[in-house]
This record gives sequence, C-alpha cells and structure tokens, in this order.
Amino acid sequence: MIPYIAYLGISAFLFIIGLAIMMSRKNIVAILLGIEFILNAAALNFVTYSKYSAHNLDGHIFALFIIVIAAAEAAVGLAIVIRYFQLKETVHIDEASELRN
Amino acid sequence: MNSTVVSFFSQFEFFNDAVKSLSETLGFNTYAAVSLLVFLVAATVLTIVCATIGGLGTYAERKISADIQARVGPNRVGPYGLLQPLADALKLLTKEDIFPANADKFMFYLAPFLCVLGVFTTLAVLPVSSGLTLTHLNVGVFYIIAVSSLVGVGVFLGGYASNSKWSMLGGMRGASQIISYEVPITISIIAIVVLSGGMSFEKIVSSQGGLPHQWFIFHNPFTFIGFFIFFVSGLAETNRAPFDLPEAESELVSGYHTEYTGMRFALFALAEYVEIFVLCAVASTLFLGGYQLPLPETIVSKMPAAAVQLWQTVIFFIKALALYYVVIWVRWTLPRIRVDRLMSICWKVLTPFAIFNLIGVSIWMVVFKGESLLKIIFH
Amino acid sequence: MSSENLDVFLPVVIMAVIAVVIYAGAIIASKILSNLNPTPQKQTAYECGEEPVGTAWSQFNIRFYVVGLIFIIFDVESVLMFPVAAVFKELNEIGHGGYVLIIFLSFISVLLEGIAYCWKKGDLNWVMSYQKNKSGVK
Amino acid sequence: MFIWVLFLISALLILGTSVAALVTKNIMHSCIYLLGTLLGISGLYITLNADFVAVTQIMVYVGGIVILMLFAVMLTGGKEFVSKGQQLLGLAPLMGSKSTYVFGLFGALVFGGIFAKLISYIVKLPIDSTEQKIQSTVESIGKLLITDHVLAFELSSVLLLGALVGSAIIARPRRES
Repeated sequence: MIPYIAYLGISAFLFIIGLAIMMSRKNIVAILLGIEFILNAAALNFVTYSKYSAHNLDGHIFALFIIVIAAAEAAVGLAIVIRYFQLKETVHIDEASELRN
Repeated sequence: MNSTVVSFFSQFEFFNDAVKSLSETLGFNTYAAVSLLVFLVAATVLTIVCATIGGLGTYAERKISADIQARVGPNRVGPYGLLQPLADALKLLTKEDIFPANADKFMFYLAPFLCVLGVFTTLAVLPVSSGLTLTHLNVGVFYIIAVSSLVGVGVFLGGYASNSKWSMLGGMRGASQIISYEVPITISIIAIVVLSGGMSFEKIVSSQGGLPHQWFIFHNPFTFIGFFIFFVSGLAETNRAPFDLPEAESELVSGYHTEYTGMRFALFALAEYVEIFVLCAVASTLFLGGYQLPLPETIVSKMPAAAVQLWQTVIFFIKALALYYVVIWVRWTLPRIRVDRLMSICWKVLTPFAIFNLIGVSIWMVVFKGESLLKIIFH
Repeated sequence: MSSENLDVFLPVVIMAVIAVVIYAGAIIASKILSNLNPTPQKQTAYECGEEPVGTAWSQFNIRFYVVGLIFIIFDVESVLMFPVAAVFKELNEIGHGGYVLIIFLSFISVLLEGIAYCWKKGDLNWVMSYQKNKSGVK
Repeated sequence: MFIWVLFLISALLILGTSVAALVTKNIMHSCIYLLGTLLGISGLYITLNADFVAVTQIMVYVGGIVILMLFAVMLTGGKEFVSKGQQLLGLAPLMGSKSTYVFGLFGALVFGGIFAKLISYIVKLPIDSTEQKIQSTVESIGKLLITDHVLAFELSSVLLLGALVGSAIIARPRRES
C-alpha cells in the first residue's frame, strides 16, 4: 500500500511547478499552461482523499468536474490570447496592460 | 467484471496445478511471476500478429489495387510477392536517415513514437476472443478512443517538427481532421454503450448474439445508420482515402511525413496500418457481433473450451479482415474529397446524425425495453 | 495478493513498454544498418527543388483553432455522457428509464444548441474567412 | 507489486517532465512536457483505483487541451517560440530578483509546514490505509451523476455551452475596419 503522503507530495510539487511557470513566463500561453499543472494538482488531491479517507466516489466526481472546467477554461483563455495576438501582435504579458489606468 | 487472459487461464485445473508445483519447487508464491509471464507472452504474440497484419496491409493494398485496376501487382519477391513487405522493411532499414537541418530535433524524434504508442496501447483491449483478450477493461471502448487520440498529437508534431511547409500544412490538416472526426465516432459509440449497458468489450459482445439478426447493426434503424457513421468517421480518423487529405500526394507531396526517411517513416506507416486494423476490429466488435460464433447457444455450450476460443479468434479475424478489405476497396474506388467538404461532412452531416441516433436509441431503450426491431416484428 | 485488483491494467503498461521497444529497436537498427552521409543539400526541407524561403513556423489560419475549440467542448460533453449511458440499461430494467431519459435528453439538447449556434454563425464552414491578412489583401 | 511499479514509473515521469516543462525555453517543448506529466498523472489515477478518471484525463487533456495549446502556440508564436525574458534560473525573473525566489521558497516551505501541522492538530482526517476491494467505478459514477450530482451534471452542460459560444465569438475571424 502506497502511503498517501506520496500522492500529496507529488500534488504539492506539481502545484509549485505550476506556480513557478506562471510566475516566470511572460508568454500568456505559457501562463495558461501553468494553470493546467495547478488544476491537475488539485484533482490529484481529490482522488487521493477519495481513496484513503472518504471511501466514496465524490472525489472522482470532483476530479471529473475539475477536468471539465479546465477544458472550458483552456478554450476561453486561449481564444482570448489568440484574439489579443490578432489585435496587438504580441502575447507578452507585460504589454497587456490596457485595463491599468 | 474485469477479466484478463490470466484470470481466464486460472479457471482451468492445469494452470493452477502448474503454478502450484512451480511454487513448491521454487519455494515462493510464483502466481505474480507466472501471470506477468503469461501477459508478456500474450502481448508479444498479439503485437507480432498485428504488426504482421500491418505489414501485409501494404501488400494487400497493392495487390487489391492491382486487382481492381486489372494489373498483376507485386509478384517477384517470394510466392505471389508475399515477401514484399519484408523486402520493403529491409530497404527502409538500410536507407540513409536524413535529418532536416532546420528541424526541431526532439520533436522530430518524438512524433513517430507518439503514433506508435497511441496505436499499440490500444491493442491491450482488442477483443480477440472471450478468453484470450489481454484484458477486458471496464472502460474498454472509452480507453480506445482516449489512447488513439495520441495519434493526433503525433501527426501534428510530425508536421510541426519538420519545419517544412508541406509538412506543416499536412500536420495542421491532419490534427484538425483527426480531432473533428473523433466527435461522431464518440457519439455513435455512446449509442452502443446505451444499448449494451457497459463500456467493456466483453459486455458489448455478450449483449449481441452470434447470428446476424442479433447483431447491433440490425438492432434498430438508428444503429444501422450508426454503423455507417462510425465507419466513415473511422476512415477519416485513420487518414484513409477518400479522407486522406493530410497526405494528399497531389497537393501536399506527402503531408506530415514528407521529411521523414527510413525507419521513422516506416514507423508512421506501420502505426497507420495497425490503426486501420484496430478500427476494423472495433467496428466489427461494436456492430457485427464481435467474436461470437454464428451458432445457436446450445451448440456452443457443448463445445470444448479450447475449440470455442480458437473459433472465436478465427471469427474475429475474419470479420476484421473483411472490413479491412472494404477499407482498401473504398480507397481505390472513390476520389479524394475537398478540404472544405471534409469539415462540413463531419460537422454538418455526421455529427448531427450521430446525435439524433443517440437520441433515437435512448428513446428506443425506454419505449421498447431494448428489444430489437426484428424481435418486435416477429414476436 | 494485494495488487491483484490492478492486474487488469498491467497489459496496458506492457503494451506501452512494447511500443517503446519497437521504436527504440527500429531506430537503433537503422542507426547500425544505414550509412550516414549528410550534405547541406540533402538536409534542406523539400520544396520541389526550390530553395526554401523562410521557416514553416509561421502564423496559421485561425480556422484550425475554432475547429479545435468546438471539438474540445464536444469531447468533454461526451466524456460526461459515457457513465450515464453505461448505467442507462440497468436503471431502465428496474423502471427508472424515463427519469434517466429526461436527464440524458436535456443534456444532449444543450449539446445540440451549441452545434446549432455554431452552424448558424458559420463557424462550421471551412471557407468563410473574411479574415483580414496582414497585407490587407482580401 | 505492480501498483508500486506503476506508481514509481508515473511519479518519475511526472517529476522529470514537470521540471523540464519549467526550465525549457521553448513553449512548444513545454506543451509536450505537459503531455508527459498528464500521462503520468493518469497512471497515478490508475494506482488510486480511479480508472474512469484516468481515461478521462487522457481523453480530455491529451486529446483536447494539449492539441488546443499546440494550435494556440502555432497561432500566436509565429517564429518566436523561444520568447525572451522567461529564464527562471538565468536572467532576471519576472517578479523580483533571485533572492526573492529563494526566500519565497523557504518561507513557503516553513509557513506551509507550520500551517499543515496546525491543521492536522485541529482536523483529524480518518486516514484508512487498509486495502479495499475495488469495484467498477464507472457504474457508480454514472449513478452518482444522475442522482446526487445531477444539478452539477446539467449545469456543466450549460457551462460548456457558454464556453463554446463565448470562445467562438472571441476567436471568430472577423472583418476589421
């Protein structure tokens, strides 16, 4: 039996990697890629607790809906990025500062 | 529930006795080791068989096309030219491995691997017979759809990594075609899942019968249309003619594998031909009764188990290879489709029809309690 | 044996390993058997004999993205439909078929709405593009 | 036995590819490393007896999101996939300096550890490490989706419709003045 702390460690590691990608990249697509890592870390935690602690399948359902929402998020986010690129010809995050006054 | 080739063998006395005697002589429980060995042997045999079918596919393609065009076809290497695929493989092995100077080296190596991985992992659930299948996963059909989507990534990367305009166009077209046609395939499979009440191939096959009137294709009008939707989308999914736009030689040279030479090109071709076989196998399992023997239940139950398994394997391969013939036949009969028609056929014809089929099948389930049309008529 | 439950997934891993072996074997065998003699001429991208101009990694038509977008939404919806479809028959046999049918159909009708919207707005047409090129032509 | 092997393969795949995704400078490669990480996570799901979630992971992420991201990189990047100023370990990072990262990491570890310890005193999670007999998750998930979670099930379709319509409006090629 694998100790549950191993899964939680991998999940924490993934979260940190995702955060680091989000912080260190300046390409908006790369930032969205970091978000995928973070969502996966969350889903992994849900499934781990579903097996080790809750003994029911609610965690699986949560993981499913996280995947659903990640897909919706990726679709909308990447559409915004592509539209932005068409308008400004850049995907640099620092250039996207129109909303700042 | 889940059954594998090992759990099939462990029903028999001789297997358990062998494991027990081996454990006694070696002094520890060898069940795990023996089951790993059985899996390895079965997987290797299945891989060799499928790779041979893939290799012979290239031969069959040439021979059948020659037959259709009233030519002779390959007849020099071996009897009837049967060793032609082997000669081709040897030639490709010794070809110089040209690597484009501007290519992305990592991706260039990765792309054929993703295609091979996506195709060969689907073989794990290929329902050869009721016992000899490697594993009857609970999520069987779903697993096949999911894993074969790796091929789309491989095709796209192959086009991208070459840094050639033909490859790039072919890769983009290929990826968008593969993902588009996955939608009607998936929805027509859901209709079958509704009818059979499970995703594992074991359940899908056992809820059909061996005789043609018990097959799902003749179950009701919706599944009859569903079969054609599945088959046509499958042709597009595997980049076969008339949907072979990603590798349309008259406009894109060779599509996504223009820059690939030697063995890596051979791997793309192998993956493609094995994928066609997997497609035919899945189509025959979902709609044409799969490995069921075309005999009444009473006769089958009296046959010895080994004979049943053998005949089931034979029946499976006959059905799959018959569909394989149809795939090749279609290629040499129909002209290639135009690229804008390709997308509108997928999204405006096949997908809406697949959704209406799904609605129809689910209403049929509730209204007629899942009985087939013929049974209702001749009740 | 504790891992007996998961044995059903063992063939999947074995087949993945076999795929790795096939790939590595093919590449290594061709490395050994083939003779390498690269020249700059050979290593240029194939463009029917012309010298390639620029790189192929340039911007592409956004049509491809819109197709991918519609696909991913349908993909996710079909993923959610699969488990419900798998229990449909079982629940139908114990008399809950109508309830499941209503849930199922309302789910699918939203899917149909999506495809109808995209159809009406012309997202499903391949050639529609009044997309403005950078050069301003067409 | 097999569960350990699968766990180790998946964990190594995840660790290797996720670090590679962080340090590589090419966004295209980053997407491919993301693919490796996702395959590894689906292997972990299999060890957690979540077969349906594992296959869903492959289907949606590998077949959908990764391809969408590759398309997006192709559509936005053009030639400059290797964007400047994204080096984590080399040049100046985006926010703050190198010492910010070092202190931030240590601070996060220390405070996170203390926080986790405190939580574990307050909330006692019943961790049960005995092996359970697994049953098919597909049927159970299907039943849960149409009973307990039926609202989420129906609303997710509406959410997806909204996402489809919204992103189709945003991404639609249009005539520009």
